[in-house]
Amino acid sequence: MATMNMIQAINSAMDVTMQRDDNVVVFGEDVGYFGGVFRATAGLQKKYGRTRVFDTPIAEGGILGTAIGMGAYGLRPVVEVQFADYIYPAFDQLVSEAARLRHRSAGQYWAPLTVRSPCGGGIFGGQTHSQSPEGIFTHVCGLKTVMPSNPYDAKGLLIAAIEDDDPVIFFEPKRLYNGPFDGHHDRPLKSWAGHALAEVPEGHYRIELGKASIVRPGNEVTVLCYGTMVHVCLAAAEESGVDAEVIDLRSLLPVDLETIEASVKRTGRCVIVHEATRTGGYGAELSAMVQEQCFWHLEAPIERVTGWDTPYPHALEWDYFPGPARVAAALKRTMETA
Amino acid sequence: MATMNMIQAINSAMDVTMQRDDNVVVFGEDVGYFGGVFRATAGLQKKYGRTRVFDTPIAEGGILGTAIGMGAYGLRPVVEVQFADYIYPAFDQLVSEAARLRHRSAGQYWAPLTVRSPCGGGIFGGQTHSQSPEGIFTHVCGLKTVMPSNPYDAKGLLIAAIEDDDPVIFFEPKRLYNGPFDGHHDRPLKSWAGHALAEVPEGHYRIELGKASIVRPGNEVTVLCYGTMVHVCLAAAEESGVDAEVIDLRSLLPVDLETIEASVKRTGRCVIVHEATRTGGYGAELSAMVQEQCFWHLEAPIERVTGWDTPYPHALEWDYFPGPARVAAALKRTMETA
Amino acid sequence: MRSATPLRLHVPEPKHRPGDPADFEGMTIPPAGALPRPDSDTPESELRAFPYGMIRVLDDSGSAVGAWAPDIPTPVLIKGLRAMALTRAFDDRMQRAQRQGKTSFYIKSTGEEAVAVAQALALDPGDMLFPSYRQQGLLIARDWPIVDMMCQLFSNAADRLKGRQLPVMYSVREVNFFSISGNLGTQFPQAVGWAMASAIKGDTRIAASWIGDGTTAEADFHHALTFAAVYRAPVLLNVVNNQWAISSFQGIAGGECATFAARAIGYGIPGLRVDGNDFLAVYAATQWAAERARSNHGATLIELYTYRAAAHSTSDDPSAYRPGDEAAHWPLGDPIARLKQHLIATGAWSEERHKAMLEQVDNEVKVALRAAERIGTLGSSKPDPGTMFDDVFKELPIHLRRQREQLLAEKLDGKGA
Amino acid sequence: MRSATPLRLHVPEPKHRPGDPADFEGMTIPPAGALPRPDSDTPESELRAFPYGMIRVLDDSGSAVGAWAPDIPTPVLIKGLRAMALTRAFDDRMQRAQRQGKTSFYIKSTGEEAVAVAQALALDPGDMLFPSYRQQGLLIARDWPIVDMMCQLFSNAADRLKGRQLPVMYSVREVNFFSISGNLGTQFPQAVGWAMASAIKGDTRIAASWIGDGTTAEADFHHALTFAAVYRAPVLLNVVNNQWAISSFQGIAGGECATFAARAIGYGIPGLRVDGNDFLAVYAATQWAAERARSNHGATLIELYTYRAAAHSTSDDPSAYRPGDEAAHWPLGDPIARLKQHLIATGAWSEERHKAMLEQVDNEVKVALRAAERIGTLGSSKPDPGTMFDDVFKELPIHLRRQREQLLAEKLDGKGA
Ligand SMILES: Cc1ncc(C[n+]2csc(CCOP(=O)(O)OP(=O)(O)O)c2C)c(N)n1
Ligand SMILES: Cc1ncc(C[n+]2csc(CCOP(=O)(O)OP(=O)(O)O)c2C)c(N)n1
Ligand SMILES: [Mg+2]
Ligand SMILES: [Mg+2]
Repeated sequence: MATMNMIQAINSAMDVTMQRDDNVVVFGEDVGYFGGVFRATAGLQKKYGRTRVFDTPIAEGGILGTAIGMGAYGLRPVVEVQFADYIYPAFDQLVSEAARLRHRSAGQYWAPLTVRSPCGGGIFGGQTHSQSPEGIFTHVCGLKTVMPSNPYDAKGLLIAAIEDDDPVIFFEPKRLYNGPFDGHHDRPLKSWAGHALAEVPEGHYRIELGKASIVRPGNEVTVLCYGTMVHVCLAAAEESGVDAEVIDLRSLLPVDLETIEASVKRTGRCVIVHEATRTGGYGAELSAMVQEQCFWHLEAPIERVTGWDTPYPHALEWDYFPGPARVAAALKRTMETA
Repeated sequence: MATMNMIQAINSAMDVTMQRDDNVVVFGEDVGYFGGVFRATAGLQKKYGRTRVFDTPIAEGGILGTAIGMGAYGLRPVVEVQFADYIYPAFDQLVSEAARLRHRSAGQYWAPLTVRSPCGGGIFGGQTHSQSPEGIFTHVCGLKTVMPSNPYDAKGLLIAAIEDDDPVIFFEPKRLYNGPFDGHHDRPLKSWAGHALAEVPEGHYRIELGKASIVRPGNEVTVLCYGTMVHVCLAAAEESGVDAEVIDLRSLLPVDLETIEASVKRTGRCVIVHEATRTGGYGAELSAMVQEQCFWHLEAPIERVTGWDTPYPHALEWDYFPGPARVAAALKRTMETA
Repeated sequence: MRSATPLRLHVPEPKHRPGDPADFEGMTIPPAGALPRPDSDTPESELRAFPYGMIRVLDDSGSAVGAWAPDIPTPVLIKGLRAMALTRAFDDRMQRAQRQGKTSFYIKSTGEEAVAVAQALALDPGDMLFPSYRQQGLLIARDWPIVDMMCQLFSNAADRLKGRQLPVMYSVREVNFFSISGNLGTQFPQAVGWAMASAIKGDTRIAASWIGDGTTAEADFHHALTFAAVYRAPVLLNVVNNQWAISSFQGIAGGECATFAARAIGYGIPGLRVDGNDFLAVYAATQWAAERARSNHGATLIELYTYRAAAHSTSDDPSAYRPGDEAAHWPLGDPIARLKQHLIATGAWSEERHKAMLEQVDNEVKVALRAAERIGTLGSSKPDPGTMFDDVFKELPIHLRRQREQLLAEKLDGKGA
Repeated sequence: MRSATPLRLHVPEPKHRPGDPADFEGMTIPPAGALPRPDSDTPESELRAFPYGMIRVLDDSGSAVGAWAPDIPTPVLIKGLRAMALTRAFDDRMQRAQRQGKTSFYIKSTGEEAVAVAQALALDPGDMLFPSYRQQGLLIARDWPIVDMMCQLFSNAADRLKGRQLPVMYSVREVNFFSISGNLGTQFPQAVGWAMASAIKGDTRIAASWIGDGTTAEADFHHALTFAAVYRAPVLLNVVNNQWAISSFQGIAGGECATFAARAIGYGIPGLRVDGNDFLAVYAATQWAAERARSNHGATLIELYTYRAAAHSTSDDPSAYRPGDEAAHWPLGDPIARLKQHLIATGAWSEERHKAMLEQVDNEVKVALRAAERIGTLGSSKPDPGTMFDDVFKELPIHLRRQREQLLAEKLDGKGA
């Protein structure tokens, strides 16, 4: 076991899969010689050569288009979209092609690709380096969408994604790359060192896509979250004194319906937290689904704590970010209806 | 007053606005000389000339990119994307540009454009001529999304959209172009002739974006729907015998929260119906929002009746389409918990 | 201050519209045999005249002339002739089937059969094809059973695509024919990616893809050319310039400003412009580009200059936007007639054999049609509804399992649509 | 069977990496004055050599030579020199401000100041500019107060963008400077659309846009060129080839295969390749293209050949991917030094005046900085949080009204983040 931050864990996942399977190739803007603007692919080109790890033209649509062709050939492309905000030029290839290929060819062709992309804010990145577009992808049938919250999961989920035969969008909350950020931006930065989930095996392991993780068992309210918000919600649970069960979904589609339903049926309350804009976000689906499945167990309205329905504002990002105080307030409101 | 079908009403909306405002221009694939593959722009080039109504290269991204520039200049572009399924190549220009321009420039620039696009299935169009992608756009802050269900609304809403200073995505349920289709595909086709909402004034009128229409008042359950599903829900209400209040949302964003909340608080029940795929669809937002605002009034779980989470299958489209039987079943299920 | 001329928007317009006489007078058609044939490893910088010329082999008398005249064994030429005739007969019959309600939709390739057929024959069977919806001739030239194609068109129980796809959107892995998309142009960069993969693995198979003149405007055209050029991908990128994109003439895609082959220049790859109705020229250009790709000299853009003689699709009526008899005036003639003329000129063919062949292909279509109809046509036979949930993912996740159960329960209840 | 060579993927790689000596030996730099200057209404077919040459006016001695030498009044040249110097001083000071935490991010244009400054001066003030993030020189050349730019960089209470945008993503309607997007390339077709609108209205104003070499690979490049060509839009489409796109050299964008100016050929519009560090050449080429656009001859693609002397941004360290001293070896020199040399050579300038001017611009930056800092720097002063809901739409819809109320209520409760 080594201590790894998120970047190292993600790098290790690619390293391990490339080692085991010649068909894994890695490409994207700046990922080759330089190793990526966040250094996630550092060292891979040197180790596996320029034909397996390479820089691409700045054309997210071209990256995905070629990746689909490579996938159809039999490779397992792992591509980086430099920021999740820049995934939109590839939208047609993702939605109309990667997501549909297996179905429309009735299983004759498929595109076993993984799209890695850093998402989320809290780094003063402004509106085009801070978005969380997962809710756009979870609505698209045929795509899997994953977002880890810690190094251990990041590596295990990324290996599972790369080895998965379906296209997987793998969002990496960039605010977590270097430490388990809980939303207290005014406190000293934490690093991953010493965090239990930063103990990462060097070798191969997988975390099944579609399995949530209960990161804090509790009895009073179920908190559904993922990515950076997992740490925010843990902080909120401590600070509010509410005995919250915090569930890190990890995989948004497929999602672990059983774990969610079992928890809400037990607690009778549910708070959903994400950083993305509120209206039509993934939280809406979670809320609708929980309500459908657990209606008779609910003792309070399901709440959503989310980013506002505005672009992510550069200088106002701490007014935008759904931090622990807002989550704690929701937890307490939910408990008031006891 | 004239009797118009949807196409004629939409054509009339463009005609009326072009007549009143020189800055309205209309373009898209095949919309010029030919008048559009659904004939929605028929006659406009002849009347207003080739520089105000013209064909474009087949590049939805280019159509939107140039439309934004024209909007910034001061024109009011009304562009057609030939099928909603083909809007994805324009996604980046819509999401990163049209939707953000006013905010990011703090009001210095904006793009008052309207994107018309036929959506929905039931015409044996297969997976790439049947999609209803509204749920992707309602999640994008800065865009307005509209879907009419009849000629009168279509004209009034389209005029309002064209005259609106924000970008509006205007989805036209193509199954309704020629008649008020209620999902009974095995019965003789109905035409708009004789339908009250096919009586359309020739001149200028607007229907405010953000105002729903109660198309069938009722007391037992609130049905939220739009587009083709309005007619399906009306049929389901009749056939089920449930005294449903059917609300045609018309405008999905902004949405008429007051009308929705007032109705559900009164009926205590809610069924949401759309043709789009279920997970993460616009129905999820409606469900979440109704639950948040009306929780203490709910006497049964909010139900969603939607397309399945698969591509729209060509030969199986009547197994896919959420028809009156499925809606009626949901209405009855909802009432069982009385 | 300078004198300020008011600006004007130029909107391209075809020379002739319905009511006008059909006429291609402005069009310059270079004579057959005029262009030299450089070696297939010639640097792009020496090839920049090709996009502005036109590779033509068959002259008006049906003789193969000039440096591009390929050396094709007669049986291959006859196979090509037959495949084109079969494609045309198939198209005609399937269009009729659509009118009869046996299928919802059809797209013909009439007048441009040489493109798909000659290119399929010039490539190797292992080469991967990424077609648009108008290259049914590829499947036919690769001897794929037309009855299987008909089952797809009829969305019947034997449809290998399980009723999921719009008619004509075939996928046939067995003959390396990729899945056709309804979204224009997406296959172009996919073909490049497949070719890159082949190069990454040190394979010897190359890829080819086809889009229409109108589709060149899509982003994917640019992506494909950029990636193909940068990585020297072993791929043939074909633009079938059939003059029309539904109702828009090729000027709306930029055809008034330059040839589509000329787009290649800016990416530093060769652009060949070919008489698309000349089977021999198409074959020769394809062979040249394939040789170039196979020897690691990278991609070629080929513009196939032809004419869409039929409607865009069964949903279209071209008499609303172009002179009704334009096809008959197309100066490059008909590809079947021209190859036939050539074969007769060389003594390898005769009117009688041709007539017999046409009867034979008509019969082949009839026999296949009967077989397909026995299985069923649109609505009379269809795949099991529960199958629609398959292949969304490799395995069915829980939410789709639940949805399938719901569908099947509703079916039992009679609560279909 | 043919002999089957295994295929290989070609992956472009720059000649020199960190540790190698900086060296541009392979690069051919045509002499200044070599190219003829055709009339600005010359058909594209006669201009196809220009993408492969390079328009250069200033020779090694600082003399303006050849047909492209423009006739620029000395005060305009001096204004250009000063604007370039001010841009550089501003860049240096703002980079320092970022290091000091006064702003989160900065992007310099060091070494390529001639592009924005000469082009701004060659265009009319009413012409609309659609820049990327590296054309701050446009604002400076249009005399926009740098204190206003600093307030944007500091996201302070006077930031005209209300703290919403990443630093450097200016929007200044007053001087016809469009809103900069963080998404690469999107402004290119927008500029074409603006120009089309101007033509539709019979206006006389034209548009210009800028993207980098790397950004040419994006779809919007292709869209812009296609629409500009088809409708003969009065627009200048500029590609600033500064050799690098973050860590990727221009070969990754296709620069090994052809020049970026050559892309124009395929669309049938002129492509000019210009020494981007030669103020006079940039001015002359811009003037030519503007004249062409204004007289309804349509768009021009201009490749400005230059070098990104600084890091990509304050988040970047180029010593990780290129030789550290590469900038110093750039064969086209420094644009400020070259214009200075020219002005001195013509007797319009002197070392003393230059020194005084540099002091003056430094001082101007200092004074502005003090003024901006008085208002505030990142975090020390910011717009009211409730304003973030404004301008999402023209009017606040109900859901945003509710969200704003919630934010303000939470603020009162101390429940911020
Ligand atoms: C992305 C996208 N936009 C629009 C369409 C609608 N459409 C289908 S075919 C067609 C015309 C294509 O013309 P061309 O590329 O010349 O091919 P051809 O039909 O002539 O073979 C259009 C606009 C589509 N299928 N996909
Ligand atoms: C759509 C999109 N993809 C990726 C990025 C990330 N990115 C920002 S700048 C840049 C490099 C651009 O290089 P170039 O076009 O050469 O311009 P330069 O920075 O050299 O001026 C990249 C990849 C982005 N901003 N937008
Ligand atoms: Mg065509
Ligand atoms: Mg660059």
